[in-house]
Amino acid sequence: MLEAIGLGSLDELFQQIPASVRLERPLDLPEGVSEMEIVSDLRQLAGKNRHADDLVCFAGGGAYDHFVPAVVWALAGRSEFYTSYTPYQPELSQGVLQALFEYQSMICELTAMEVSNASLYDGATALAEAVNLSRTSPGRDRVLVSAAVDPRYVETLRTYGRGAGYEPEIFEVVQGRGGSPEVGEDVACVIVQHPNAYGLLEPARELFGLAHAGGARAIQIFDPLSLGVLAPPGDLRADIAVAEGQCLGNHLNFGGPYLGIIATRLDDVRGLPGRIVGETLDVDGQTGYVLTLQAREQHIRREKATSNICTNQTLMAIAATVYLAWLGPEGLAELGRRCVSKAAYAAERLADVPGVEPLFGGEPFFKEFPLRLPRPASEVLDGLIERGFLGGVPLEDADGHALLVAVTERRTREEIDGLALALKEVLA
Amino acid sequence: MLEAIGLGSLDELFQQIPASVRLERPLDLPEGVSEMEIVSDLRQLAGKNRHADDLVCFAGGGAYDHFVPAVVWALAGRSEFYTSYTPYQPELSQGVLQALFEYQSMICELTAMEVSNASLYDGATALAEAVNLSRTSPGRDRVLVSAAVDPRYVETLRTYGRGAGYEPEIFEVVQGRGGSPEVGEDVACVIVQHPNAYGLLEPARELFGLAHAGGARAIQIFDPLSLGVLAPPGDLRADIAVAEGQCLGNHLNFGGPYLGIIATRLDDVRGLPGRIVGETLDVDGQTGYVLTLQAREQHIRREKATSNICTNQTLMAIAATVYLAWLGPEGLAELGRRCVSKAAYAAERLADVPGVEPLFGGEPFFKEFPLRLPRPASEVLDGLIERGFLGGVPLEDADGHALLVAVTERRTREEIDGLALALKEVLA
Amino acid sequence: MSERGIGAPVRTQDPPDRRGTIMDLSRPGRRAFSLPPLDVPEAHIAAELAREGRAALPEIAERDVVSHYTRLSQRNYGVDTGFYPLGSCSMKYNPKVAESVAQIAGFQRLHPRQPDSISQGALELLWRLERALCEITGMARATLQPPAGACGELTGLLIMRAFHAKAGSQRKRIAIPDSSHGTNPASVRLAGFEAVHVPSDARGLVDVGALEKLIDEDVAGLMLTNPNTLGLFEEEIERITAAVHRIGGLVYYDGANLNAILGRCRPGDMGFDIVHINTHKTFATPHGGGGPGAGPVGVSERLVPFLPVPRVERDEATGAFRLNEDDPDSIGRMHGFLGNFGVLVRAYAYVFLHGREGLKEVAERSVLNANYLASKVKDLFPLAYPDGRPMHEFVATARPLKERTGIRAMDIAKRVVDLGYHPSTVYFPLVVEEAMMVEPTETETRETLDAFAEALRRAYREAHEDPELLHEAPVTAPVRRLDEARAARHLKLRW
Amino acid sequence: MSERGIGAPVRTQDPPDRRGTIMDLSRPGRRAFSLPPLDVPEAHIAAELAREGRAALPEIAERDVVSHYTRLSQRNYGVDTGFYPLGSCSMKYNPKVAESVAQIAGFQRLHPRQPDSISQGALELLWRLERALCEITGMARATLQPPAGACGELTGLLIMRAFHAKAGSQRKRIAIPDSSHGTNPASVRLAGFEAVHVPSDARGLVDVGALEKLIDEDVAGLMLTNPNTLGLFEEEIERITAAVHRIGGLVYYDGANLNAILGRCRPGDMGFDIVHINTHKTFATPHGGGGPGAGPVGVSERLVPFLPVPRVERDEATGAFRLNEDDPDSIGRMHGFLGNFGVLVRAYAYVFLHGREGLKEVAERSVLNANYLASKVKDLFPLAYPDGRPMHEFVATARPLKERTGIRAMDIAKRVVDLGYHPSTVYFPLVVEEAMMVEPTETETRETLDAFAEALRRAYREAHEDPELLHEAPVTAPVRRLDEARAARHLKLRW
Ligand SMILES: Cc1ncc(COP(=O)(O)O)c(C=O)c1O
Ligand SMILES: Cc1ncc(COP(=O)(O)O)c(C=O)c1O
Repeated sequence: MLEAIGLGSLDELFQQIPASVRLERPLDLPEGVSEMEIVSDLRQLAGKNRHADDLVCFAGGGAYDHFVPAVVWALAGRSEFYTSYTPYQPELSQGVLQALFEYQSMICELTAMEVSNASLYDGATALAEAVNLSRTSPGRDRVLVSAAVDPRYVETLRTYGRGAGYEPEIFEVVQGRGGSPEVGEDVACVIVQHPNAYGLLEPARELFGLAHAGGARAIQIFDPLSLGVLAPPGDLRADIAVAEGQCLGNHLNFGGPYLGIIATRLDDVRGLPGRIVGETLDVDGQTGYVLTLQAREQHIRREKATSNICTNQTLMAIAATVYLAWLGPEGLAELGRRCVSKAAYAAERLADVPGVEPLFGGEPFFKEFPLRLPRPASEVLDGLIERGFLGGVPLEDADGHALLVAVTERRTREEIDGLALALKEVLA
Repeated sequence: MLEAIGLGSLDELFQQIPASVRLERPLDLPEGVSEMEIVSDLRQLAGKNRHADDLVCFAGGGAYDHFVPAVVWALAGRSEFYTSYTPYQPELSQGVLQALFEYQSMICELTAMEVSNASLYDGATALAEAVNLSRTSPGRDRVLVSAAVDPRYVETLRTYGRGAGYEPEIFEVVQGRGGSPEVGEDVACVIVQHPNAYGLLEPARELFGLAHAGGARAIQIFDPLSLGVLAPPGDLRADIAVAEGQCLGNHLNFGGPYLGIIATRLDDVRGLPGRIVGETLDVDGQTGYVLTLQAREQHIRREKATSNICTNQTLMAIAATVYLAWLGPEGLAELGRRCVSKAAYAAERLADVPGVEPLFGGEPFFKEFPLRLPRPASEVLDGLIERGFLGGVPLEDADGHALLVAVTERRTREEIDGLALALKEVLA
Repeated sequence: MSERGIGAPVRTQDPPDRRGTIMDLSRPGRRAFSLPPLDVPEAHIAAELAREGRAALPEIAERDVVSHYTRLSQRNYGVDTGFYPLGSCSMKYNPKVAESVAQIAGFQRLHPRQPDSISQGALELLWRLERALCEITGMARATLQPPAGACGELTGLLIMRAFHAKAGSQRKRIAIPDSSHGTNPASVRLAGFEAVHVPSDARGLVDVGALEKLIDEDVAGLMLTNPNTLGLFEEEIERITAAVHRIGGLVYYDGANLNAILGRCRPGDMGFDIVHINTHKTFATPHGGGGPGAGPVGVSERLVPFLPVPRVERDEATGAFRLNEDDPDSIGRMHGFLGNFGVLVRAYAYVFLHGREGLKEVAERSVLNANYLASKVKDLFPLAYPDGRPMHEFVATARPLKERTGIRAMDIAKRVVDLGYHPSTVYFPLVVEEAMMVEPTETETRETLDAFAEALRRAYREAHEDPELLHEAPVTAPVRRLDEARAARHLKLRW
Repeated sequence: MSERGIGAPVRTQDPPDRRGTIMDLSRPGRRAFSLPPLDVPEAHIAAELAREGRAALPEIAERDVVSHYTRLSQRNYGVDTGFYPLGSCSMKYNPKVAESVAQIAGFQRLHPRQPDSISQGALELLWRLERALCEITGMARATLQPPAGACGELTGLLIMRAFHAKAGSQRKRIAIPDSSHGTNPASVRLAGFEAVHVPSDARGLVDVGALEKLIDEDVAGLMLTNPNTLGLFEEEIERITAAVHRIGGLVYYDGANLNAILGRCRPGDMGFDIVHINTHKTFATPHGGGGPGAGPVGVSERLVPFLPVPRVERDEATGAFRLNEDDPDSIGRMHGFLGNFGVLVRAYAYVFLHGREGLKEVAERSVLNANYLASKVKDLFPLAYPDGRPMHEFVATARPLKERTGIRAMDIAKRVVDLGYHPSTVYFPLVVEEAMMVEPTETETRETLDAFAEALRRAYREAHEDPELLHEAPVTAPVRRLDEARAARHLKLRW
């Protein structure tokens, strides 16, 4: 092939690179290896981890051990989906496009919101995008955040805010929830997580009422799998709803790839970040799908785009679509009831352990709840790991003597009883 | 739907079943379970097994821990392949048909034989079919089998022989190989395994020469992955070549599904059992593939068919095809050399262990070799398992004090040294 | 746009760089494989044993291996693509969870010759599955070794042979209905018997009178499916089995049609002595493009000693499982190892997912679907035996259509391809002219049945109005009608 | 048969029972999900918090879920289907082994908030990958947190901002070339800067003179890809980076085109201070239909303190790894957890599979392929900047063709679909009229390049001889040309 283009050596192909910047030595990397070797290298690394198949997982705090049915990755894992690019050539991308259209539709159904995009990176960055979407009226710049919002989300907001020009302001909560944000004319949005970072249910209607009374947008961070039993963001009158969609058929994956969900009102569609799929017709009048409203996006609008996002989390959105099709309305409701019942049972059993008590009072929760421990949570967790349990995630409250315990539909009574027993042993 | 067919109840659909044979009680089975439960049930069962990811596997004796590259099941596992039926409607089955055509072609290349079918159940049953194929001349009925043929194959032959009307006759070997079968006019075939059940290389040309001199067919049981380095059955002048194709990209699977390979001379094609794919043209003159020579098969020829086989091991043949495409000619040769070198090294290291010696003399072998142990092999194996090694398979020779050790390309020097050390400890 | 056809990927050529067989893509020096560096001294095979030259396998990079077989797969229709009503095949949906559990390392990576002590989970699985299959079929014990139904038949027939031999008799013949599946007579021959053909009566059932006359003490047994190959339940089954027992014979149940009666009745209760099961039909293990399957064989108490070895046994005292490698009366080994274990894992998953009620619903739904679909097409394609109520499948005939228009069942099948579906079985059973044997299975929706019925009806109309459409069909498949005669005449079985 | 087109599955309708969205298949009462029996007392949500009514998700059996999405997948073209020469996207083959290792439970089932002590393997993987990426790019440390390139850009720009702030300066502007990718200016805005556009010269390279004039001490830095968006190497790169450094600015390397220079030269050695990498381009992690990706960002020594937290740190004494959750100068967190870990596992597999020589060969082969393909088509589709030697991709133009025939780059692209291929990027970069940006990647064979060149040449000929073919195209895809204007006018964004 070199000959065919009239060259004598590969080096000639790289002649434009000035000698002064050429790398004249091999990269300081190991030599390439065979497939067999890379597999055993990675098996070895994986073997140094404990994981949710080998420990009973009560950890949550933004990522949950919900069941992933086999259909999800049997389908989302088909190579026509996962080896394709962003559907810029719609005629060859109807599979991805239609799946995303279905995703958008299901997110709307789930949230009772009017419009969804086709995914963002994850829950935390989706929140940052929601804030940008809310900060469009001049003079309305401030961002109020409940103290019961996941600290990781707040930290992410703080980072993004440095560029966007805001500093998230925290408003206090009482016994882990509620609070009374003062929503003045300079406030762009009020952010509430419901269920919140303690797992507790918020008086979301009231908080959103305060936001609206002050003319600000209400942003809710929701848990998609709570929406079989909890009133959805649309019914609570949230203006923008964002979520971490990992729970919808995506694996724990040590934190990613996850799925950023954002949904809002139709009024705001032109402010939405990221890709949106729309239905249309082909020249024969047959239904088809395309990326639409691209004038919002960076590749058309450049510095005026609503966001810089380009590559998103399409495959996770497809997985979520398959998962929701598998779950259906009854499944969603039943799964929600399971979480509620199992978490309630676990809270009771764990609070029976001597020295353990609820972090706050008897606030309602969904699938996760906070406990106060007589010893630092991180120590206790180590003891639980020795006994085969990933017992929760530590909270910074109560000087680190607090533990957040998540109970999904996967956890059995036996496992919950086992955790209570192990906790008793560890604390004995 | 019942209404649409004018029925009032499901029971009416089953009215033809005489009351006297109706099952009037529920089946004595557990109630159905959810996907979550079946997964944890099966995980639990699987957890009671040790396996070749968790022990270093030197077991062979007909099933081998060769490396299965990721491409194999990424492709053979595509649902269009695995959820389809036998390609009776060729227009909708070109994928399976062409893959099988490629399989047949590759088996011919591998073995230097002229024709291959599209798979049989496994190596042992392929041998039984080969014997049937050889027993077509009236008066030539006897079946001579080397004593160094895998006992499982011989047992299978014995079973099939009860129906077909022969009793396999074993001819003795000397120091684990060779022998001198007396091939009279009543002998249909002489069966030699090369490499044999001890892993040793046979004087196959000579043995087949004896068969041919007596007018019998020479049947070779071969190891597909030996054929990068060993002369292929066709070159050795075998008339029928059969093999266990598990090693070609199929998992160990506790013994199945595996792949029965059979290849022979074109002369014998009408006697071949099972499906055969042929190339042809469609009405537009475009190349396509169909099942051909179906007049040999049970669904056309019924009691006159060459075999009763219907469902075969197509998917395993597709996996083997992908594997061989991945391996290529260089890979086949290199992999063979690896086996030879690693097995030679292992034989040396293990024979150095005090009390251990080669079962026979210095006979050449491919990837497997037999050792004589100072203690019963099954005891020794248990000790090795405790140390993380599946050390081989026991042989009945030497009063059960013999061990067959297989060394594939996957085994590292470190693992081999580790086995030698463990063996030393166990025997100490 | 004119509607050429619907559903199937339309016939089209691959671009030049993706055309042909994998060998056509081969170029010297390319490769996909990789191996670690050799870490031991190099050893060699003696020259006289060594291969000369090399095997001409394709030389090709991984990227092209993947693209080639991905494209091939797309030229194939599977259950996951859509409706697949092949009669006698029970092409139901294969649950994905069964695929995923079969891939657990603790099953997939087990060596068949590893000691029983470290295979307890696998042996327990086989034990439990055996118990469940025995309960479902009404048998005492079972072997899970046969890798497919045909091998199960041979196993059963060899058991018959051993049973009679043990009793000192050398019976030579096996009775089979004229509508039986080809594997039945073929297995009969392989087992060293001769087949005696039992005629059907006008209702499509075994002519019991004829049977009673036909069989004598040289008959080792009878093979039967029930519902039979016409999808009809043998109502006189007890008379049939009694007749065979009366002459000292055994009755074999070909389980291909077991789907229809799960939890409703059991071969054992009908008097059958031996039963094979096609897990790749009844228990939804995928067909794999033609295999692998599994053909477990259950037997009644008196035949247990003859079952193949190895058998899984449970020590009642310790609860431990072990493989019993020999038993004096056993017919011996039917497979190199334990049969298609990986398939049996899937069957286990299916059986226990469904459980007692679920399996019964499978039967009910499959029979309902077949009857519903039959009701929607039988005015045009009459049932071969209109008096009987079909069970899980029905056999219709295109004979009247052919007589009127010349359009054959095969043409209908090919047109159905263009209309978006896999056609039914055609020309089986051989006793029915222009047979169309339709088995919708329980996993299909009413919408699918309606749409398929409409496809058949449309093809029927077109046979009258635009027969060219049917003669030309398929035009939307990857290839058009293939010349099978040419394939047999100009044998090209390899590149 | 007339050759309508080759390669792509031909446009066809699904049969009625498989048509429409998943919601069209919904029927009351159907379900796929299953749950174990409830084994604890039932608890409830207080009524005032509870959902009224239910979410109208589809009700559908698993069998139909599977068939629906299987069919959808078949309406999609991926790298596994064939050639996918989208410029700027590096649509190379994604090794299957990387997929399989990412599915090991010890990676896939790790909870992001589990203690470091039980995540040592995962942290070590991230650490090793970080070291490797730093070596490849010539950077000191890197964050693996950004989930895609655009987020990497924002990360880099926020680091610039923090760097200047730390030095007490509030620079407001970022220089970017006019040919830059849309994410660059968008990120500039999100980071609170204004974009200053740097013109290209006649050779398609940065006009260095203009740049030098344009930038002053209000400019925080410059963003650049090299090879640039036109596929050309910025030969004066050292002058460029020096100029920016001279005014106290930082230089950002957009790594979308890193593929071209792997092992041949390094952004760090050219004077870049910050580099992002698109693992889903250069390191073959699959694009997933648009994501997920990963956009690690490397920085030079002086910028290390500003990198996001958490960072993986290694205790030199014990060799243990831990997450450092805060650092006073850090810009903070860019992602809820550690970024797209599962993607990074794949990138790790790719980098270490290839190793030092392999990565260099990737660059060489990708540049060779692009040059070879360019040489085969540039007589018909001239290079936008014919004087430069393209690297891993080239930008050609259909302008002459359009002037002569009215056929546009878009028409060529659609005709290429009918000829069996995914077309190249068109209309990017915006600075080139009728741009066709072709990136063949290193994993494609000469046969593919030849065949694709021939497809372009054929389309060119047809533009003259049979332009209808191009206007009508595609006719073999699942749909024909779609009305994008209508989609935007009659917004239908959900069912
Ligand atoms: C009635 C009947 N019997 C036996 C068989 C043979 O079963 P297998 O294909 O599993 O060998 C079949 C398979 O099609 C069948 O339909
Ligand atoms: C030149 C260039 N820069 C940046 C990006 C953005 O990267 P990502 O899509 O990963 O966010 C792209 C992606 O297309 C690109 O081509």
